[in-house]
Amino acid sequence: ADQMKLAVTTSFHNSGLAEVLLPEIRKDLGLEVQLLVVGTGQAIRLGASGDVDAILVHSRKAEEDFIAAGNGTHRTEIMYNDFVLIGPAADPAGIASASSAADALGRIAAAQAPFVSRGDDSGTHKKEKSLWDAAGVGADARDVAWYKEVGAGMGAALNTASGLNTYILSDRASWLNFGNKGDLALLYAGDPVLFNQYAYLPVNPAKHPHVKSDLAARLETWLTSDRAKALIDGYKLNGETLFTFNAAP
Amino acid sequence: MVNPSILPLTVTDATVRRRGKVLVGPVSLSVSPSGLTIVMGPNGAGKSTLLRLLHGMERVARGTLAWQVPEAQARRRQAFVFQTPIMMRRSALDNVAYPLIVHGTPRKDARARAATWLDRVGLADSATKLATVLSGGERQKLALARALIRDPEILFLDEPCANLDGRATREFEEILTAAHAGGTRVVMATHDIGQARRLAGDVWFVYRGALHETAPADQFFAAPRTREAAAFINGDIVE
Amino acid sequence: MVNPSILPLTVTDATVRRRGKVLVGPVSLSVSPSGLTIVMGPNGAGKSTLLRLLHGMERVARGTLAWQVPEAQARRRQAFVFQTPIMMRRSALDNVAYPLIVHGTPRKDARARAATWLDRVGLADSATKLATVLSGGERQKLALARALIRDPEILFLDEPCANLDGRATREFEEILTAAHAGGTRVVMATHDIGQARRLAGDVWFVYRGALHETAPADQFFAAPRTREAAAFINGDIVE
Amino acid sequence: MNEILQGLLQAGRLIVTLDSDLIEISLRSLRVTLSAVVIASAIGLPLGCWLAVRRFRWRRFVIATLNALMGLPPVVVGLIVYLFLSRSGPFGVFGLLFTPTAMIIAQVIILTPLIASIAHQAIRELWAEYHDLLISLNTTRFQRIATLLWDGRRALLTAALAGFGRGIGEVGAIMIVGGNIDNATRVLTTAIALETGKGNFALALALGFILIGLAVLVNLGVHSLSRTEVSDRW
Amino acid sequence: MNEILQGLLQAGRLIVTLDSDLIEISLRSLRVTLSAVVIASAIGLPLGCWLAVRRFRWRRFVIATLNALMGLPPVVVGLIVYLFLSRSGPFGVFGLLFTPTAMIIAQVIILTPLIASIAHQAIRELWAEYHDLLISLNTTRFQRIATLLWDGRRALLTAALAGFGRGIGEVGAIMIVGGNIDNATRVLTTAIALETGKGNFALALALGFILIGLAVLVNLGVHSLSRTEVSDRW
Ligand SMILES: Nc1ncnc2c1ncn2[C@@H]1O[C@H](COP(=O)(O)OP(=O)(O)OP(=O)(O)O)[C@@H](O)[C@H]1O
Ligand SMILES: Nc1ncnc2c1ncn2[C@@H]1O[C@H](COP(=O)(O)OP(=O)(O)OP(=O)(O)O)[C@@H](O)[C@H]1O
Ligand SMILES: [Mg+2]
Ligand SMILES: [Mg+2]
Repeated sequence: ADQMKLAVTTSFHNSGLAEVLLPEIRKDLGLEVQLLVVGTGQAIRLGASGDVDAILVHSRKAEEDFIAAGNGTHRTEIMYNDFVLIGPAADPAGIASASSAADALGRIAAAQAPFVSRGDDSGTHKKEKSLWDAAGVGADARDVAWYKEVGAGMGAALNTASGLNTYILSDRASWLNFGNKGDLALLYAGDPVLFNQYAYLPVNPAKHPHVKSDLAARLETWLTSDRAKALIDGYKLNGETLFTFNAAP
Repeated sequence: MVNPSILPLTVTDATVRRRGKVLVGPVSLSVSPSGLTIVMGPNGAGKSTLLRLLHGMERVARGTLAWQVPEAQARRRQAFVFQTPIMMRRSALDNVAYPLIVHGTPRKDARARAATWLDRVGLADSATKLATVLSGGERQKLALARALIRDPEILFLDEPCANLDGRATREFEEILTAAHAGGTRVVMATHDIGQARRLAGDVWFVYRGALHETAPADQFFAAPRTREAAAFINGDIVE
Repeated sequence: MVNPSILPLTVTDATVRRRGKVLVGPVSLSVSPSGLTIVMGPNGAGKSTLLRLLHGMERVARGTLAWQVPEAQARRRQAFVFQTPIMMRRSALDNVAYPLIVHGTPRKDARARAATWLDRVGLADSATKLATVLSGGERQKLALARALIRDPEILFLDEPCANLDGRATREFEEILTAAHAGGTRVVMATHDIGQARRLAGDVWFVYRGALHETAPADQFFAAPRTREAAAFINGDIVE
Repeated sequence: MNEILQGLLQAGRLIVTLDSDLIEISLRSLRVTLSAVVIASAIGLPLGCWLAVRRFRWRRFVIATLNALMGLPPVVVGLIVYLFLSRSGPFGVFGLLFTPTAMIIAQVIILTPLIASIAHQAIRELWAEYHDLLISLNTTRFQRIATLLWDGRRALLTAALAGFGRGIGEVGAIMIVGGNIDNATRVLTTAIALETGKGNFALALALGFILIGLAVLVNLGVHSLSRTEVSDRW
Repeated sequence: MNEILQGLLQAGRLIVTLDSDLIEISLRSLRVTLSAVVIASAIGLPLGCWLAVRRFRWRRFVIATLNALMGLPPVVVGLIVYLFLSRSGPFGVFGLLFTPTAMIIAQVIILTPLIASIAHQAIRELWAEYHDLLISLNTTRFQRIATLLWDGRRALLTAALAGFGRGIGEVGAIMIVGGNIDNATRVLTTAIALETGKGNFALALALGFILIGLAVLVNLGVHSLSRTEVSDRW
C-alpha cells in the first residue's frame, strides 16, 4: 500500500479518533497513514523540514505563518472539537456556575486556586493564554505560585493536574480518554470561544519535491468527504460526541 | 595463654578437589601443639594446597578438620604467609597494621606496633612506600611482619624466603626461631634443603597430592624411608 | 645468524627515577655479545629495576641505552622472565604459544612448538590447565618456556628459580647452559649463591641502586674487591 | 497503587494470549537495541581498550569526556540525529528518518560512550596485570588490544550488557528519530510513553514489566551462554 | 543543520549573559542529580561490593537482574514513583509529588542498580586479588566490604560518575514525578524536552550543550580532585 506521513498533535491522537479513521482510509484509498504524534511546534517544524507529507494541527496563527512561509500549499479546516475546564470535583473556585470561559478563569484567579498550564506553546496552551488575557489576567498576573506551567503534552499535564488536584484546560477528547482522572471532574464547557478548530495542511511540494503531494491530496479529499463526515460526527466516547465535521465540501 | 589452645588439629581423610580432579588427599594427620614442621615436595605436588587446606582456605570435598575449639575461634589464632605475597593498595605500614586494626586495636597503637615490626624485618625505610611498588624480597618481608604481628598460635608459611637475600634469610630464620621458641606452632613449605635442615623439627614430604612420608627431621634427612623422598633430597628425578 | 647482532649494548649514565627518588643509576656498562652474567645484591638494591632498564621497560630519566641496531629491532630479539611470572588467562599451552603467535607463526606450528617446550620444562601434564591455577613453581617453569620459545639473542631472568624444587632447578640450569652454549646472552638475577657460583661467567653486584662491583665470577667469589660484596657473600649485614 | 497490580495482571494476560501487537513491538525493541549494541560494542570495546593501553597527553580529558558523554541527554542525541537525517539535513536524501535504522543510529551514539567507558574501566586492571608481559613480548598496540579484548571478554560482556540495558529502556532519542509510528517504529518504550500520556497506567506498567522481564531474560541468557568458561573465575 | 550552529551560539549567549533562568534550572539539575548520586552510591557501592564478596545460590540471578535493572525504563520508574507518591498512593500524605524530592527518589531508583552493577564489576578484580588475604585474616564480611570500598575507591568513583552521567541526562522519570513545573521542578533535561516539543530546536540544543559541558566539568573536577593519590595507578 502507499504510505504517507502525517504529523498530528497529542490532543488529536489522544482522542482515539485516529484509530477509527486510519483503518477506513486504508480500506477506501489503499493508503497507510503513518502518524507522528508530537507537540504543535514540533509538528510544524516537521512539516517545514519536509519530513512529513502533511500536518493536522489546531493553532491558527502558527498555521497561517506556515502557509505564509511557503511551507504548505493551503490550509483546510476539517473539524472542531471543544476545550473544557477540568478541576477538583469539589470546585473550590466555583467555576461550574460561571457565565463564560473568561468568567470561569477569573474566578480561578480570584480564588487563587491552583491551575496547571500546558506551558508548551501548543495550540491548547495558546488558546488558554488568550482566555486568560480575555479574563483580564495578564501574563504578569499569572507569574504566581498557584499558576503552574508544566511544559508538557496534554496527557502529562493532565497527570500533573490529577496528581496536584488542580484546575486545567483540556480538549474534550483528551479528557474523556484520560485514564487517571483521580478527583478531577469536567466543570465548565460550552462557551463558543472554547471551540477548537483542526486544520489539514499539506506540505508544499515546490519547496520539498520529494513529498507525496498526490497522496496528501487524496487524503485531503477523503477527509473532506461525506464518508469522513459520517465517521467524525459519529465518533462517540462515553456516549459523547467529540468532533464536529466542518470542512467545506 | 589464658585461652585454651586451638591445637592439636586433627585432620581425617581430607580431600581437596577441583573440577573433579583430586589435588590433595585423602590426608589424615595431626598437628601437635608445638613443633616446627617443614613441608617439602616437588613443584605441583600440593604443598600450597595442603597448607591452605589446614588453614581452612580450601573447601574440603571429603573428610574433616577438627581444632580443639570451634572453627570460628580457631581461625582467629592462625596466620598465613602466602607463596605470592598479597599487597594491599596501601602503604607498607598500613599493610602491616591492617590485621591489628580489623581486630580492634586502636589505629595509633596498631601503627606503632606495625612500625616496630617493619623495623624487625628490615623494612623501616619503606614504611611509607605504597606496598605495591615494593621489590620481591621486600614483599616477602612485609608479609612475614603482617603474619606475625598478631602473635598467632599457629603460623603457616609457604616458601617465605624464595626471594630473600642471604642476610634477610638468616634474619628471617632468627625471627622464626624466636617465634617458635615463644610458643608459636610453625608449618612451613620450602624448597631450600639447607634451610629445612637448619629449621625442621619434623618433615612432611608431599608427593602427588598425598602425604608420602612424615618423619622427624634428622631421620628424614639421614635416612628417608621412601625412594621418592630420597630422590628428592638428592635433587634427582622423582618419578 | 644472518641478522647483525644486537649486542654489545652500551649503557651510559642511565638513571631510573620514581617520584623524584633515584631507584637505579647512574649506571654505565656494556653488555658483551656473549657470556652469562649473574646479578646479585641485597633485597631492594635495584636488581629488578636494572634488568628492566636494560630490557627497555623503564623510562630512563637520564642517560642512554645504545644497541647495535635500532631500538625497535633490538626489542624483538630479547626475552625477559619476570620475578613474579605473569600468567595470561589462557591455558598453559596458549601462554607459551603466545609469543610465537603474535610474531606471525601459524597457530598450529606455534602450539606444536609450545608443547615441545612445555615438555622440556616438565609441564607436559599441565598443558591444558588454565595458567592462573598453576602452582608457584609451575608458573616459573611456564615463564621460562615462554621466554625461550622465540630463541632470543639476549635473555634476562629475574630470580627464575625462586620457587623451583631441587630437581627443577637442576633442569633449569641445564636448559640455561644449553641456551647459553647455543649463543644466547644471559643476564640473570639470583639470590642463590650456590647457583651463582655454578653458572656465572661474570657477576654484577648491585648495591643501593648502583653497580657497586663487577668482576669475573671466579674473582668475585674468591676475592670481592668491596667490603659490601664480601659481606653479602657471607650473608652478613651489608650496611 | 492498585494500578501496579493491574499492570502485573495485564502483563500476564498480554503474555499468555501472545498478543500480536505486543510481540511485534517487543521484537522490534530487541532488534533495534541488539543491532545498536552490536555496533556500539564493535566501536566501544576496542576504544575502551585503546584508552587503557595508550598513554597520551589528553588521555585524562578524553576519559572525562567519555564519562560525561555517558550522560548525553537522549533527547539531544535524538535532535541532532534528527537534524542530520531530516529531509533538509545533509543525509536527508537517504530517507532514513522515522525508520528503525534511524533509531539504531541514535542508539549507537548513546551507547558507544557508555560501553567504551565501562570497557575502559574493566580492562584497566587486566592491562595493569598484562602490561609488563605484553610490552616485553614486543607486541604491537593492535595485538595488545586484541589480547585484552579476548582475555577480558567476560568483563567486556558486562559492558555490552550494560549497553543493552541502557538501550532497551531508552525512549527520548528514538521517540524523536523513530516517531513512534504504529506498525513501523513503535517499540516498547515509546509505547509505554504513549500509554502514560493517555493516563493508561496499568497498560504502561504492563509493558514496562514485560520490558524488564525481557531484559532479565537476555542477561540470564548471555550469562548462561558464557558460563562454561567461567567456572574458575566468578 | 543550521540549528546545531545556532544552538552552539545560543548556548554561548546564555552562558555569557548569565541567563538567570538557565542558572536556576542548571543548579536544580545539579542539586537533584548530585543528591541522587550520593544516595544511590551510599546504597549501590556497598551492594556491589557485597555481591562480589558474598557467594550464594542465587548470586548469578541477582547479578543478571541487577544488570537488567540498569535498563529499567525511566518512564516506568517514574510511573511507579508517581503511583506511590500520588495523593491516592501510600505516601501521598507527605505531599512529595512534583517536588525535587520526588525527582531525587525516582533518580535514586534508576541510579542504584547502575552504580551497584558497575561497582560490582570494578570490585570483582580487587576482590580476586585480596580474597586469600582477607579470608586468612579472618575479617568479617563487613570489614571486607569496607576494605574493598576503601582500597577500590578510585574505581568506585567511576561507578559514581557513571551514575552522575546517567542521572544528569535522564528525563523520562523526572518529567512524570517532577512535572516540569516552571520555577519549581524544571531541570535542564525537561526544559530540553519542552523546547523540542515546541519546535525550538536551537534552544533545545543550546541547553543540551550546556548540560554536556556541565557533565564534563563535574567529571574533570572529580578526576582532578582525586588526582593526588592517582599518580601510581593510572
Ligand atoms: N583449579 C585447579 N584446577 C586444576 N588444577 C589445579 C587447580 N589449582 C591447582 N591445581 C594444580 O594442583 C597442583 C598442586 O598445586 P600447589 O600449588 O599445591 O603445588 P605446590 O606443591 O605448592 O607447588 P610449588 O612448589 O610449585 O608451589 C598443581 O599441579 C596445580 O597445577
Ligand atoms: N614506584 C616506586 N616508588 C618508590 N620506590 C620504588 C618504586 N618502585 C620500586 N621502588 C623501590 O626501589 C627499590 C628497588 O627495587 P627492585 O625491585 O629493583 O629491587 P631488587 O633488587 O629486585 O630487590 P629483590 O631482591 O627484593 O627483588 C626497592 O626498594 C623498591 O621499594
Ligand atoms: Mg606452592
Ligand atoms: Mg627483584
